[in-house]
Amino acid sequence: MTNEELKEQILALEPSVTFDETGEWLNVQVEPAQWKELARGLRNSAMHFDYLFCLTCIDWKTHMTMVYHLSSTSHRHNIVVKAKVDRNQPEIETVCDIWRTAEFHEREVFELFGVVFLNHPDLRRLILTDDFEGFPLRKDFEDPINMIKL
Amino acid sequence: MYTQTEVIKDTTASGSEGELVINMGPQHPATHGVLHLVITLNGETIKKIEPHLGYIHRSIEKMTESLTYRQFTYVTSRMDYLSAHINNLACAMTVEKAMQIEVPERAQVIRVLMNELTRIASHELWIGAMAMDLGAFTPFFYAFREREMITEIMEDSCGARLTMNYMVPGGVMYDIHPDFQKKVKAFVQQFKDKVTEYEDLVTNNVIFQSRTKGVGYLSKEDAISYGCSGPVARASGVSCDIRKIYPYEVYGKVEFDEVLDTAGDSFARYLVRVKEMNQSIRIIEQLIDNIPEGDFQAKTKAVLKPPKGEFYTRVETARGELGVYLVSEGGTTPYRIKYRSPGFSNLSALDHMARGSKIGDLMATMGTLDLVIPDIDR
Amino acid sequence: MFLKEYIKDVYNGVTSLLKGMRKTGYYFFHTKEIITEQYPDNRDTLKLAERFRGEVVMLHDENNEHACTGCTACELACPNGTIKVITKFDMTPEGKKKKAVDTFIYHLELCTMCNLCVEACPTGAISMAQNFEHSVYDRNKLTKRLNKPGSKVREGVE
Amino acid sequence: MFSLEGITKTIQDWLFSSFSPTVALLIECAIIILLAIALFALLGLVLVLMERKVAAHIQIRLGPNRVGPGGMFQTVADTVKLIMKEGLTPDMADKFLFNLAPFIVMIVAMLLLAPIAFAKNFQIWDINIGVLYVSAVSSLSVIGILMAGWASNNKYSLLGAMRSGAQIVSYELSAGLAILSVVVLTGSLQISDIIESQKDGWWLFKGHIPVIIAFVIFLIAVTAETNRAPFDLAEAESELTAGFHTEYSGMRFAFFFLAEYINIFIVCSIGATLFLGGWMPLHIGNWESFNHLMDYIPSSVWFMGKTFFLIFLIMWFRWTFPRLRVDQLLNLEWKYLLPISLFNILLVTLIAIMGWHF
Repeated sequence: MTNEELKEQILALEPSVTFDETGEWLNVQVEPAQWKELARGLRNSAMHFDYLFCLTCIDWKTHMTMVYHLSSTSHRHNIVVKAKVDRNQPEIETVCDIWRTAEFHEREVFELFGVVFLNHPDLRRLILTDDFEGFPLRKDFEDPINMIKL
Repeated sequence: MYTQTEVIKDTTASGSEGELVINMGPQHPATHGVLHLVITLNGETIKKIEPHLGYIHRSIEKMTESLTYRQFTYVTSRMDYLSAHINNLACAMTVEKAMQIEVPERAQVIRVLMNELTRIASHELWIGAMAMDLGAFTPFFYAFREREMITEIMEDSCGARLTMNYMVPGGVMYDIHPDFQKKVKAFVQQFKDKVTEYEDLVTNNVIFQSRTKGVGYLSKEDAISYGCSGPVARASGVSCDIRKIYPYEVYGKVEFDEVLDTAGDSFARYLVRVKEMNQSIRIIEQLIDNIPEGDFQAKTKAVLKPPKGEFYTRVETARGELGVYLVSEGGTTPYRIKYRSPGFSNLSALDHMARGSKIGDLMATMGTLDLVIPDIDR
Repeated sequence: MFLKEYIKDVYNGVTSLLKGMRKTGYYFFHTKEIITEQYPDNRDTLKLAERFRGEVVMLHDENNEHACTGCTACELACPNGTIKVITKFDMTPEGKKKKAVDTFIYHLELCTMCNLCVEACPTGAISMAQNFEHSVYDRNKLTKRLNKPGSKVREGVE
Repeated sequence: MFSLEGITKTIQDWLFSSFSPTVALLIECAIIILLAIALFALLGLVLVLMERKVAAHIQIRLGPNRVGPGGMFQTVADTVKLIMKEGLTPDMADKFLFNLAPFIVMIVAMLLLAPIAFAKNFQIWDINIGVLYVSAVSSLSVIGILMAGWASNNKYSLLGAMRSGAQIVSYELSAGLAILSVVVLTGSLQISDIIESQKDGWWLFKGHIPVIIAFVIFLIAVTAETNRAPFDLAEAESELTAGFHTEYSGMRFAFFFLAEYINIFIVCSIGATLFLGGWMPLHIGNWESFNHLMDYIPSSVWFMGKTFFLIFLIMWFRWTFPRLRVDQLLNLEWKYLLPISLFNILLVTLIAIMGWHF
C-alpha cells in the first residue's frame, strides 16, 4: 500500500494522529492514550501490520518518544509510530498482547529508560542488577566509575 | 511488580508441589556463553523458562553515543561476533544512507562476498555447536576445519579473524588480497566435497533426526508475533529474508533462493540453515569471478556529519534481521542508536517453544535458535 | 504391515549409524588428515597474514627517523583512548617554531586493533605489526612509547 | 614360552608348601587384592589415554602429546592433579552418603573382576555361576550412582541419578538376555566352561545370525549400562552439566571416572569371553597348522586384544553419535531391543536344541 492509502486508513482508525513523511517510511505521531487502540487497529485492519520489528525509546531531554517500527509480512509496507511520553512520569499502554515480541522489548525499555508499560504481564528487570540505580540510556545518566569520557 | 532477587532466591527452594526450579547458566555447557535460564520443571518436563540477561551487557547503544561515525562501526563486531562483517555493514550502510554516499560497485561486490563467507562461517560454527549440544562432539571439529579456511581468507583480506572492522562508511577498508579469489575457490571446492560429511554424521543420523523432528515447534503466526527472523522464522514458513525483500548492495542482481520450510520444528530450522549455506555458496560462485574493477572506497570527508534525521537500515545477518536505527542531530556523534538484534526477539520465543518438552528437547530448541549471547545483550 | 515398517525402521536406523561410523572411522585411520597446529613448536615456520593486525608500531628508517608530525589525527580517530601524543615545538633552522612529536604513547592494553588510527594517519607514520604474543607479567609494560629515543621526523614530511 | 599359568602355579605351590593352608590362602588373597588394585590403576591410566587418543584421531586432532613421548604420561599427570585437588563436599549434602557413593561404585567394579579369565587358567575365582554373578553384581553400581545423585543436594545430580536408575534397570534386561543366548548354547554359567566350548570356533561365528544379533544387542546394552555416549544421559554434559557427579571433585571424582573406565573394561571382557572366546585363540575348524600357529600367541594377548577391540568399538560409538533423549532411550529398550532379544533367544534355543550350530 502506498503512503497515501495508509494515511487514509490510519486516519479512519484514529483521527487525532499527525503524519510526517520526511523519512524513509511514513511516520505517525500518536498520543499515548490513543496508542493501544491504534495498535489494535493497525494489527487487525486491512493494513495487517503483524510484525513489530523494532521497539525503542528516545530521550529528547525534555520529553521521551516511544518508537515502534511496524511491518506487514503480507503487504510488505512499513510505518513508524511515535508516541510522546512525559519524561518525569513516563507511562504508556503495553502492546505485548498484540505483538508478543513487545514483551521483551518493553522490559528492556522499562529498565534502560524507565518507561512504565501499563498492564504488562511481567514487567521486571531483564538486564540490569536489582541494585542498579538510574536509567542508563537516558541522556542525563552519569556513572563516574564505568563510563569513560574521551 | 516483583524484583529479580526474589526470583533467584525462589530457585533454591523447590517450587510448588512436584516442581523443580533449576538455574541453567550463566555457566552451563549448553547456553553458549552467559545466558541464564530459570527453568521450572515437573520431573523432566519443562513448565516454564525465564531468561535472565545482562551478564555480558556492555551497553553498546550508550557507548555509540560518544563515538564518531567512523568509530562506531567497529564496536558492532562485538555484538554478534559470528557475523561481525554483517553488523559492520549495517552500520556503514546507515551512515551511507544518511550522507547519501555512493558506494563503488567493486566495494559492493566485495561486501556481499564477505557477507556470504561470514554467513557460511557462522552456520558452520552453529552446526558444530548444535551437534555438540545434542551430544555429538565430532562434527564440531569437521565444521571448524572448513570454518578455519574462511577465517584465513578473512585474515588475509581484513587483517583479523573475528572482529574485522572491514566495512567502513564509503566502502571497504582495504582492497581484497591478491590471493582472495584463489582461496575462496579452494574453499568452495572443499565445502562441496565435505558437505556430505555433515549429512552422514548429522543430517541422516537416526538419533539426530529423532532428537530434532517435532521438537520446539513454532507456528507461522507465533513466529511473526514473536518477531522472529532469519532461519528461525523461515523454518516456520515466514518469508523474511531481507536480502530478497529489500535488496541491498548487489543482492538484487544475484540469483539465489530464499530457503523456506513449513515444518517449524528444530529439524526444519536445521535444514534451512544447511540449505542456506548452499545458497551462500551459490552467491559466492556467481560473484567471485565478476568482481568489477574500480575503487574499493568512495571518497568521503575526514569527519562524517550526517544531516538531522532518522535512518533505519535492515540487513540479514546469519541469525536474522539486524536493524540499525540511527537518530542524528547533525553532530559528529549519533544522538541515539538502537540495534534491533535478531537474537533478542528469537530468544523471546524460547519459552513458548520449549514448554511441555523435555530438558533434552530444550537443547535442540536452543541449539537451533542459534543464540549468540552478546547479540542478545548488546 | 506393522512388522514390515518395524524392520524397515530398524534397518534404516542401523545403516544411518553405520554411515556415520564409517566417516569417523575413516578419519581415525587417516592420520594425515590431522589439522592440529602445534603452535609454540612451529613458531619458526608460522606465517601470519601480512595484513594481520597485532599491534601498532611506528616505522623508523635506518637513520632513526620516522614520519610522525605530531598532528594527533590518530589520537582523535582512536575509539578507546589508546593513543596519546605529547607534542613539543622544535625550532627550525630558519628560527620558526614547528610542531613535532615528543612522546607517542600507545596503550596496548586498551587497543582493539581496529586499524582506524592507521587509516587516519596522513603521513603513514604508524602501521600494524604482526606480533601477537603480547603477554607480560606487568601490565605497565603494555604501555609503550612508539617513537624511539633520539628519533626525529624525516625531512620533507609535512 | 611365557605362561601366566606356570607363574601362578609356582606361587601357589610355594605358598602351600611353606605355610599352613589358612595363612597361604590369606596371603593369596592379599596378593590378589594388590594385583586387582594395581590392575585398576593401570587400566585407568591406559584407558583414559586411549579414549583421549581415539577421540583426538577421530576428531582430526593430535590429542595429548606434551607429557612424555606421545603424551604417554598425560593421565599420570592428571591423576597427580586430581589427588592434589581439594575434595569439596557441598554445604547441605548428606555427608555420609556423599562420601560413600564413589567407594560403592568402585567396590562394585572391583567385585566384577573376580570371575574374569585373563588368560589360560589365570582367573581369580572360577565360580560356577560366573555369568549370573556378573550380571547380578554389575546392576549394583546403580546404587552408588543414585546415592551420589541424591546425596549431592543438587538438582542436576538428582536428575542425572534418576535417569541413570531408569536406564540401568531397563538395559539390564536385554544385556541379560543377550548373555543368556550364549548360556543356552553352552549349557553352563561357568566362565571357564563357556571359553572351553569355543575351542573350535567363537560363538560369534558358530552361532549363526541369532548370536550376531545377540552380540549387537549386548554391545548396545552394555554401552547404556556403563553410561557411555550415546546413552550418557546420566552425565549428559550439555543438559545436566555433569549429571550425578556434578558436585564431586578431586579424588572422589576420579573414583567415578575410574569406575566408568573399569566398567567398560569389564563389560568388554565379558563380551569378549562370551562371544569372542575369551583367551581362546582363533581356531578354524580343522586347519591344523593354522590353529597351531595361533596357539603360539599367548592367551593373555588374545584376551586383551579382543577386549581392547571391543573397548575401541564403544569409544568409536561415543565419538560418532549424538545423545538420545531420555524417553527415546527407554523406547529403544522396550520397543526395540527387548522384543528383538526375546525373539532372538527363541531362535537361539531352537538352534541349541536342534544342534544347528557348528
